[in-house]
Amino acid sequence: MIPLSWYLIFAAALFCIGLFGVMARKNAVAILMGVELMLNAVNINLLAFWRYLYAPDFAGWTFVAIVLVAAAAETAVGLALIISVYRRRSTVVVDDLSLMKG
Amino acid sequence: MTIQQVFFLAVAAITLFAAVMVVSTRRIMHAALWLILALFGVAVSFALLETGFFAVVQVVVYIGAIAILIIFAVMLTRQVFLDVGPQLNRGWWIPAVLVAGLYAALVGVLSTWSGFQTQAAALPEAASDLSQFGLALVDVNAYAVPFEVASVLLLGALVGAIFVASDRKGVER
Amino acid sequence: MDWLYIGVFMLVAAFLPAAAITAAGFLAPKKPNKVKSSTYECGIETVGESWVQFKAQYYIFGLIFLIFDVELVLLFPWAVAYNKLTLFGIFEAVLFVLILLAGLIYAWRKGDLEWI
Amino acid sequence: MTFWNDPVNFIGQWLQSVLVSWGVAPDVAQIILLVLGAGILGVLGLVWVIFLIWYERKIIGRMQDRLGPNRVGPWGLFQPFADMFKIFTKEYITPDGADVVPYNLAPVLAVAGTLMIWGVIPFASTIFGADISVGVLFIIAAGAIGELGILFAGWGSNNKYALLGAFRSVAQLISYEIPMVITLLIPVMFSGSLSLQTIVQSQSLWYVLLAPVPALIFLITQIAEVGRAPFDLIEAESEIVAGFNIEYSGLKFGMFFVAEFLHAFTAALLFAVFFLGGWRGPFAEQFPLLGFVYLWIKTFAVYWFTVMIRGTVPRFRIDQMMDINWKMLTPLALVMVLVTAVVHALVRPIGSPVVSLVALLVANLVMLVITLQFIRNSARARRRPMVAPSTVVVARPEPQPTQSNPE
Repeated sequence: MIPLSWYLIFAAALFCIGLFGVMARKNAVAILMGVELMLNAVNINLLAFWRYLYAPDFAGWTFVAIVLVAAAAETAVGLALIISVYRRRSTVVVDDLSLMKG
Repeated sequence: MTIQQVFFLAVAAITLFAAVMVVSTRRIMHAALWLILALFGVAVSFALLETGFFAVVQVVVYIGAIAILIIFAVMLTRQVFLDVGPQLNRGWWIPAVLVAGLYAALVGVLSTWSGFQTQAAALPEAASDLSQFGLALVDVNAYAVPFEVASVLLLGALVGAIFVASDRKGVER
Repeated sequence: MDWLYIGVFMLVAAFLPAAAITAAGFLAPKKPNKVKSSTYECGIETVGESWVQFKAQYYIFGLIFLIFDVELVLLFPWAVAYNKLTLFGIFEAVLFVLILLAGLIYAWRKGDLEWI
Repeated sequence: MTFWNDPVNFIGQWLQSVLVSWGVAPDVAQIILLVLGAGILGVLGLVWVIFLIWYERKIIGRMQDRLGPNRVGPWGLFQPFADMFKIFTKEYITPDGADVVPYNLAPVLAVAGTLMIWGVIPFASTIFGADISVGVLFIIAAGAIGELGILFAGWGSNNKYALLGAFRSVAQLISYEIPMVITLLIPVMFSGSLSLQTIVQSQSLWYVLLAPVPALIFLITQIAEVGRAPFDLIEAESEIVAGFNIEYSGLKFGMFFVAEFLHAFTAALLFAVFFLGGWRGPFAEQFPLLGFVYLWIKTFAVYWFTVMIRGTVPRFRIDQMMDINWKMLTPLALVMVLVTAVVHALVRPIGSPVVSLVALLVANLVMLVITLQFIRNSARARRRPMVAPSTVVVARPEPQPTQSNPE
C-alpha cells in the first residue's frame, strides 16, 4: 500500500515546479499555468490528508471544492485581465507591463 | 512493491515530467498541452486516493473548462504565438535555486513529522457516499456558508471577468 | 475494481482507433509532394501565418461555461442528497441557482451573449 | 445460473474456471477477463458503427426519395464494408507545418471521448462495463475529452479554416454542455444517485413522464453535442469548407466520422437510459438479454427520431444557435430544475406517486406555455423593426433584359 509520505512528496514537488513557473516565466498565461499546477498540488495534499487521517469527515472535500471554485474564479479573471491588457498594450510579457516605467 | 505502488510511481513520474515541461517548454501552446497531461495525472492520483468524485470533477473542470479557456487565451494573445526567444526570465536560476531549497526544506520538515509514514486505513462506507457530502453542503451547522459563498464568489468572478474582457470601447486592434 | 475497469477501458478506447490508424498507415501509399502537403485554402497561396488571432467573443463563452461548470459540479452532490433533504436545504440550492441566474442575466443585459 | 438467464457473466465465470484450471492465479485471471471484457466491448462499439452508417444512409436516402445503398450485398448491407476497405487504403497527407503530436492525437481522442461512455452504460441488469458511483459525471468528462480532440485537430492542422472551425465547434459544444448538465441534475435528483445502473433501476416510472420539458432540452442538447443538422455548424461546408477536419485524410479523417456516428448513437442511448427507463421492461430483471433488447428498441426509436430531424430541419445560423442555447435552453433548464425540485419536495409528503406525477406534469406544462409565450413575444418584438425599413423606397436598378439565352 502507498504511505501518506509518497503523496506529500509528490504534491510538494508539483507545488515547487508550479512555483518555479510562476517566478521564472515571462509570459503571463504561462504564469497562470504555474498557478494551476500549485493549486493542483494543494488539492492532492488536501485529499491525501483527508484519505489518510480524517476519512469520514467531509471537511477535506469541502476544502477541495472551494479550491476548485477559487481556481475557476482566478483563471477566469486572470485570463480576462491578460486579454484586456494584451488589447491595449499588445504584449503579455510581464516585464514589459510595469505601469511605473511608463 | 505492490502493483499499486508501481502504478502510483509511474503516474507521479509522468505528472511531474509534464509539469516540468509546462514551465520549461518554449512554445506556449505546447505548455498548455503538457498542462493537460499533468492535470490528467493529478486526476488519476485522485482516483488512487479512492475519491472517484474528485477524479472525475478534475477532468470536467480542469481539463474540460480551465484548459480549454487557457488555450483560448493563448490563441487570443497571438504575438507570443510562435514564441521566439527565451521564455524564461534572465535570472531564471535564482528561482530555481530558491524552489529547490524550498522543496528540500518542505521534505525535511515533513519527514520529522510523526504521521509521515501513515498507512491508509480501509475507507469507511460513509466516506464514499456522495449524498452525505450533499447533506453536509447544505447543513447550516456544516458547510452551508461556504456553499453559498462559493456561488457569490463565482458570480463576482463572472461579472468581473466579463466586465474586463469585453471592453468594446477599448483599443480594438 | 470498477475503477480498474474504467482505466483499462479508457486505454482500450484510445488504443483501438490508434491501432486502426496505424494499420491503415501500413496499407496506404506514401507519396507526399510539395503541392499535396501544402495547406488547403481554396487553391490560393496561404497568406501570413495560419495561427491567426481571434476575437474575445470565444473567450467570453468559455468564461461563462467555466463558471457554470464549476457551480454545477457543486450542485451534483446536492442533487444526490435531494431525497433526504428538508425543504430548507432545497431552498438553499434554489438561492444558489438564483445567484447563478443573476450572472447569466448580467451577461445577457451586457450584450455578451450576442454572437457578433 | 443457466446460460440464458445471464449469458455474459456465465461465460465470464466459465472462462475464469478454465483459466484457474490452467494454473493461473485467480486474481490474475480476473484481471485478464477484465481486459478481455473491455476489449470486446470496445471492439463491438466500433464495429457497431459500420451498421449505423448503413442504417442512417438508408433512412436519409428514403427521406430524400432515393433508395440509399442497395448494390453491395442484401439491401446494400455490405456497402459500409466496401467503404471501410477503401478508406483503409487511402494515403495520409500531413500538411506542412502541422504540429504533429496534436494533429495525430486528435482523431484518437475524438473516438475515445465517445467510446469511453460505453464503459459505464448499463446494457442490462447484469450486462454492463463498470457501475461506478459517479457515472453521470464520467459521461460529462468524456465529453470534455472529445472537445479536446476537436481543439487539437484545429490547432495541429496549421490551417485557418481548421482553426476557425475548431473554435466554432468548441464554442458550440461547451455552450450546449451547460443545459445538458443542468438537465442531468433531474434524473440524479429523482434517483438519488450518480450511478447509471441505479438511475435505470429507480425508473419504475419513466423520467420522461416526470420531467418532459427537461427531457426535451436534453434531447436538443444531445443533437447539438453530436453536431448534427440542424446544429451542424461544426462542419458547415458552405462557410468554413469542412471545419476542423479539413486537413485530414484517409482513416484519420474516417475516425472523425466514426466518432460522429458513434456519438449520435450514444446520445440516443443516453436519452434512453436517463429518461426512457433504460433496459427496464416486463421480465427484464429475470432475463437480462430481454432488457438488452428493450434498451436497443428504445435507443433505435430515439435514434430514428434524431435522423429524421437531421433529414428535415435546415441548418441554423451561428447567432441563432447561440441564442437558442443561452437565451432559451439554459435559463429554461435552470428554472426547470428549480420548479421540479420545489414541486417534488412539496408534494412528496403526500407520498402518492400519482399525485407527484400529476403535479410535475402540470408544472412542466405551465413552464412550457410560459416559455412559448416568451418566444412569441420576443419574436414579435424582433419582427417589428424588420417591417419598418421596407416602406422606404429603395432605388433598384432595372433588371437588364438578357441578350441571349445560353440554353
